[in-house]
Amino acid sequence: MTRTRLLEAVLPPVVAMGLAAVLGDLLILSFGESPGAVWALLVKGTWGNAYGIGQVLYKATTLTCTGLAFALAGRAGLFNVGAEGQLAAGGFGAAVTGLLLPASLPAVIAVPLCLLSAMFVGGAVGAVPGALRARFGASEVIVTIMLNFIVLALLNWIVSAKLHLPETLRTPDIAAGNVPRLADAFAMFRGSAVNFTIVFAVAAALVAWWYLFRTRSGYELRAVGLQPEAAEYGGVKVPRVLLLSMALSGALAGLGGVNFVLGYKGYYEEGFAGGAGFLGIAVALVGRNHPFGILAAALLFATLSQGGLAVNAVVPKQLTDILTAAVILSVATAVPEVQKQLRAAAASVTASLTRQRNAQGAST
Amino acid sequence: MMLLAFILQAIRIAVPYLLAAAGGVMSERVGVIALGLEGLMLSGAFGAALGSYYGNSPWAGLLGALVAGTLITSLLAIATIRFRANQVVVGVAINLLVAASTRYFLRLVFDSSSNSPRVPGFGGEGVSNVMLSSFMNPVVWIGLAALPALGWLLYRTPFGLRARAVGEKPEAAATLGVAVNPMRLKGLYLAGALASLGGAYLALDQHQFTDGMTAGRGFIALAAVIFGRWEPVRVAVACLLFAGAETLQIQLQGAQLVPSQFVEMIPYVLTIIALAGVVGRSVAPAALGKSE
Amino acid sequence: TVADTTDGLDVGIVFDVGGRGDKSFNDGAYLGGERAQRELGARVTYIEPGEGSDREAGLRLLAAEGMDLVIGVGFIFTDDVLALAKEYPNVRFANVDMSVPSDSVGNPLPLPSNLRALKFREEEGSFLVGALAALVGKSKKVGFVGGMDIALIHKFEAGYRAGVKHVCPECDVIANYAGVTPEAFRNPGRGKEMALAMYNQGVNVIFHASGSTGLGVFEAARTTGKLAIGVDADQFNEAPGYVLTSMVKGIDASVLAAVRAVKDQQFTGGVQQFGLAENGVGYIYDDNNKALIPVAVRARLDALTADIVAGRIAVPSTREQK
Amino acid sequence: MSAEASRAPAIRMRGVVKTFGGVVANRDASLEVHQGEIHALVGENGAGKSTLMRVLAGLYAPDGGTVEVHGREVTGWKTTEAIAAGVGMVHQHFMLVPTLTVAENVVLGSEPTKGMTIDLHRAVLEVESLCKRCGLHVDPRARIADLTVGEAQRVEILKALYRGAKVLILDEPTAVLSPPEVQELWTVLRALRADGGTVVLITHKLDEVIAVSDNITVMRAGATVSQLATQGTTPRDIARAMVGRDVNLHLDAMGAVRHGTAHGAAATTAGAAPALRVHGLRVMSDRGTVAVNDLSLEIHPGEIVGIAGVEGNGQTELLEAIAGLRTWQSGRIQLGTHDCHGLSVRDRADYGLSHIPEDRHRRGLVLDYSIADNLILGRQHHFATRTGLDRSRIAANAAEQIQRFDIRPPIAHVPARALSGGNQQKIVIAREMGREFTVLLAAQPTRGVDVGAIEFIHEQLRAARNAGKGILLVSADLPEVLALSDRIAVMYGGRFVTILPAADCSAELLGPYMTGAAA
Ligand SMILES: Nc1ncnc2c1ncn2[C@@H]1O[C@H](COP(=O)(O)OP(=O)(O)OP(=O)(O)O)[C@@H](O)[C@H]1O
Ligand SMILES: Nc1ncnc2c1ncn2[C@@H]1O[C@H](COP(=O)(O)OP(=O)(O)OP(=O)(O)O)[C@@H](O)[C@H]1O
Ligand SMILES: [Mg+2]
Ligand SMILES: [Mg+2]
Repeated sequence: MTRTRLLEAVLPPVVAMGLAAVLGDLLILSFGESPGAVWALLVKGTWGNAYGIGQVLYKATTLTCTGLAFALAGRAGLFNVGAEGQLAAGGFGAAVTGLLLPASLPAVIAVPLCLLSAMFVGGAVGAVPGALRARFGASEVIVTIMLNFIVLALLNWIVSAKLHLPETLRTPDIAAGNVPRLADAFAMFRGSAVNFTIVFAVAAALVAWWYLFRTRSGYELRAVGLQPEAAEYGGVKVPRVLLLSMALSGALAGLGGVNFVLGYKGYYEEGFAGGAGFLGIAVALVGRNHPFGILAAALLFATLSQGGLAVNAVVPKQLTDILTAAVILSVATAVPEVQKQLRAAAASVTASLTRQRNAQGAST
Repeated sequence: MMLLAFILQAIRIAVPYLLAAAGGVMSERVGVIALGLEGLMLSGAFGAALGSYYGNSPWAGLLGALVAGTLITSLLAIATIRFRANQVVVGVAINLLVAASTRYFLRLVFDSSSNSPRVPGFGGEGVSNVMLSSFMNPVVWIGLAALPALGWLLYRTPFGLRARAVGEKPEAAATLGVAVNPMRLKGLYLAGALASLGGAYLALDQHQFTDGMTAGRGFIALAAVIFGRWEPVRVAVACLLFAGAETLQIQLQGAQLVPSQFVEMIPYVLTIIALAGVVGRSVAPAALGKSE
Repeated sequence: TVADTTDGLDVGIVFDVGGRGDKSFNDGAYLGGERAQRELGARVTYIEPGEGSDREAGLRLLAAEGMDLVIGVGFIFTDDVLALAKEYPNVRFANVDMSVPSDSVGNPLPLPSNLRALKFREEEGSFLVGALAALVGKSKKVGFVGGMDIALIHKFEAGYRAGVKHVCPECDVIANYAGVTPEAFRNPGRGKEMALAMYNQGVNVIFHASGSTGLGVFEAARTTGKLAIGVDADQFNEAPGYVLTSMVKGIDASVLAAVRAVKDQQFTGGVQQFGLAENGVGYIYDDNNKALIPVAVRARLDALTADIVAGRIAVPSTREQK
Repeated sequence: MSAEASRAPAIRMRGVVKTFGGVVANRDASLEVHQGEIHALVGENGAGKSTLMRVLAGLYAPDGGTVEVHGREVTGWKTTEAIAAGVGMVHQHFMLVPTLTVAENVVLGSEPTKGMTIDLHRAVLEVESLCKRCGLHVDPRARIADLTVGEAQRVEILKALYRGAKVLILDEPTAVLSPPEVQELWTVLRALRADGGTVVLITHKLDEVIAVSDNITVMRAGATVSQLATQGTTPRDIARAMVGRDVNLHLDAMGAVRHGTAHGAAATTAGAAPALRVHGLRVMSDRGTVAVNDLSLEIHPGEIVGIAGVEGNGQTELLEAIAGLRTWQSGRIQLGTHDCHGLSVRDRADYGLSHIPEDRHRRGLVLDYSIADNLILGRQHHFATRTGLDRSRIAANAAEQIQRFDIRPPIAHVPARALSGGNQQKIVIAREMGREFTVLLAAQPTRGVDVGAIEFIHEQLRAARNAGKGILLVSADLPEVLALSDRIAVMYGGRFVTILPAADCSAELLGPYMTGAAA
């Protein structure tokens, strides 16, 4: 049983990556370059040195957060397509708190305060579609998409009207609450953007796993996602869970905003969230909505993203963007097919087990 | 005169919305979530530029748009209909795919990361009656006719009855010999064609493809579909309403009564309000998003 | 593959959003790079980053390869270039449109000696095309189409307005922006409609500072038979006959000069200003558009240029200044 | 039609095989039906009846075997071909588009047209005249969503007849009908037969088989096991053929010795405090109509109160209100000494309410959860520690219940989805009855489970009653209600039209109440 489940989790991404590799070869050839050389360059620019690894880890940090955000809502049967806005809002919340706090505040207080604000603001943005879904049955897919536009426009207005440094699209530097770079502790990562937010992201993954699979609330949340009416029958207050899961999901996405704002730049900048929200869907999909799978998938997509830059001088960066989309499409396509096959196999095994037992029961 | 100018401009702005929203209605009425409208439009725009460039005629551009839209629709259809992939995920992926690949092929074909060269399009130079000149563009007429025609198709023809049945209760349609997947496929291809024409309008009106030139119009069209409750005529009104708000902003020129950010929010806010049932319950086709 | 960087002159250029082929800003830098390649024998590597951290990563990639000169195109690179210049003292950096940090009283902070900020006084060029628009437009109304509603673009508007008002105090400037996100720089559909609305209201000349959105402005000029003013590069070819002129920034020249300085081992850090005086900004007057600009107007513009260079006219660079 | 063809049977299916993934639905299924015959197709749940008929109607292509209709081989044909050849099917579950009108549903797929458009006016007229001709009355302009289930059933038959069906397949058509509606259906079918039509009728109600059919085919585990002429066959014969051994059909329990009845009856009259009291209850349906109207009820410890009635008369809403799944307008529900007003589902469960829901696939189980996880559904808060779920206690609970209720396969981590219907129902029974409780709501406890499991479940219910639990039983199966209950209430239009001691009841007596004919 566990084996089929693991197969179900692993098979689609593997198939997808095979397909993506072939597609990638074709695209590279179309540009008159040699696939081998380009792939080598991609690997060298990502996992080939500590800096590249650091960059991959940096990008994976944000993607882990948005991936977890999508997965958590997904486990409750909801599609949070609004991670983009929640991520931006979270980063903005962290920045505002960081700006308001006195510079003298020790990091042990300032950092958690900023983290909490990020999660709170992201969570608040996530709670809106959650509440509308719980109260009115409004499609969270549509509401989150629409809310992305609204939130981004709102943040843009606040920053451009109230908060920006002259001639720029960013807030002033944040005095308190900055998260140290990983390079401060491990010199080899010098220069790369990776920072201790990654620890929070991994911790978030662990907590999410524990929460989903080891707590009563997680049990109820997953039940709502699988069969809301059964959950209701089981004493679960379904609207409350819908709201809760969207708020938690938004909070996780909001946490991702810290990576850029407090960990990397030290200020909020318009447009920093670009793309990371939607990539979170890909991460959750390839990670099969499982926190550990998401950690792995985040690394994969971070590698593709960073790799796109590494090969940029030779082929357009859009190469890896196309591959990313191809991976999503093929995983999304493979999942139901693999599920169907495995489910059929499992059903026949169970049926034969039942029959065996029945036969035994009859003979004794 | 001002009023006329206003109306004409609103109509021009509405054309891509009308076309894409018609595609959205068609797609959702047969049960496929129309999250990929933005991608379909953009592919149509790129196809139009390519077609017009090589065929040296805007009509070849229209053909190019249809080919590109059909190509992307095929991907969408294979994933969602044949393999029953999740429609939300596929929609998002299609948008990413088109955004990335149009730019990739822009580099490959035109050696530019943002613009195609100028291609033949509709609309002449130095036209005497400027206000009416854009109405010499056939796509404008297609756009204006699209939703009413779709309404006729959905409510007056056997195809429409079957399409609605498939989107509401596919099993029921299947038992009466209405083949569900082929129906969905037809609906999707029609939707793809309509949406890609919306993109083609942009490219041919500009005589050029610009990277990301749809600029979120697919999502506004989707908003219109929902705000219009999947009823073609209501959806058309929603498109005109959204276009009207945009026109108002353009016409009020600099007279910044309200920050432009807030004007941009209008379609999205209205849609959320509609979904919350404040302006009447918005009920989607029952089988929307379900692939079995 | 990426250049072998042990010998010869290696230059890396990282583009802003939009990248190559935007027919204005990035293409200016690209042109500079191509000229450096042709005229100075430099090997040039181009990178088009995605969003966020990719900008710094792109610069760093080039710096780490030991390029002789690394150029970031756009104010958005400011912080990254500053940090990297300190980190890689042996690599020279340049930043087009850098927003040089200043101290608490507003004086610019000194830059590292291996970093050159290439700053353009767009407002001066905009002032001239503003005056030109008012003089040629004849309708007491001129238009301005901006891309994203941000300070950098406000600079163009401010100079333009000042130019208009200087020669025609009773003239109206109708200004509008395409949006509030970076999308606003690549929405020609919106640009065309904004321009059509302005032309319809009696505007005869529109100046755009809006990237690809401006392509829609040219399209509107073509349909209506009215005039538009290009930006950054000479945009005559976008709508021959309808482009009154272009407010050009000598990005190519500034890039070329920086490469040349490296080659001649004369590279110095600090802010390099390109205004009218330095021939860094200006407007196009050549065989293509001569016919559109009467001699008297040309003379008036020459006089204004002289006034600005001499400091007799102070051109505002923000909307608040008058 | 040639003489040769007219002698050929209307339907001849031989050796049909159909599998779904790993599940074999039809192994070796055969069926022969002659023209002008009403043929009953019976078999246990999951025997493959619906699948076989769907093959015949062209919805599934068989993996093996042959299908002939009127002597023509049509194996693997399409729905459209089947319809064209006059084969029509009324499905087990409604196949109607709720947002469309009756006429639109009827003509869907074979619309009358005028030029390129549908001629809706003609459609309405045609449906109207069809209604008249075969005595099935519905308003062609009404939307399906506004019809009663009986009316919807008529539309289903109209759909087939509209297409000129000469061979009509009906898959459990009577499950939702009241006795007079059933009689009306028989009239329609007999008229069809008289007209030279052919009918295949799937039903689980053996008295119906006897009443209306000419011949019978029995299926078991995907294969045809016997063919009988109805004349001279008894329900017992059919049942034996269905399960392959003698069964103690609950039909037999009727009027015969009823275990434990004495005890139950005694408790009822003893006047002990009721375990459950419902007073003046008024509940709305999802459609906004009054589903339960001023209803009162008491259940005492040690008795089974059965609710008989045609489905859709408010039973679902009543149980949901008691269980806390639905709010009510007015009235009172009292569980032991606790007033249920404001009590959540969980509170009620903790105060001793157990609930076997009517639809285990929708409500009773989370199909993708393991057996172990399903065995704590609704009780999860009793299996939680401060840091999370107590996995070892969940496992111990699973082991115990699996053994006690003989759930197969006895493997706790298998997802419930992979189990057979009967074993899935056993999970629900085990969870709800394998713990402390005082009141049990049992809705359709044996629906869709095989005869062996029915016996087991009935034993459990009786044992619980004998142990002093109060049980409210709702079943569409009148014989089941008669066999198990101490008192029987008949529910019609949201009210109890009568409550009688079971000993005084019979199907004949209750029938008129169920249709509202008696009150
Ligand atoms: N996508 C995935 N990536 C990596 N590992 C996975 C993935 N899915 C499942 N696993 C592994 O499979 C095992 C079972 O997974 P999971 O925790 O989902 O099981 P579960 O049955 O839901 O948990 P439990 O029974 O404890 O509630 C775990 O050890 C987990 O690490
Ligand atoms: N579409 C399907 N996919 C998978 N399995 C199926 C499908 N349809 C039927 N089955 C399985 O095939 C078997 C036969 O089902 P079928 O519906 O034909 O039985 P039936 O005799 O009609 O039962 P019932 O009396 O409950 O209606 C069952 O085990 C069922 O679960
Ligand atoms: Mg059946
Ligand atoms: Mg059944």
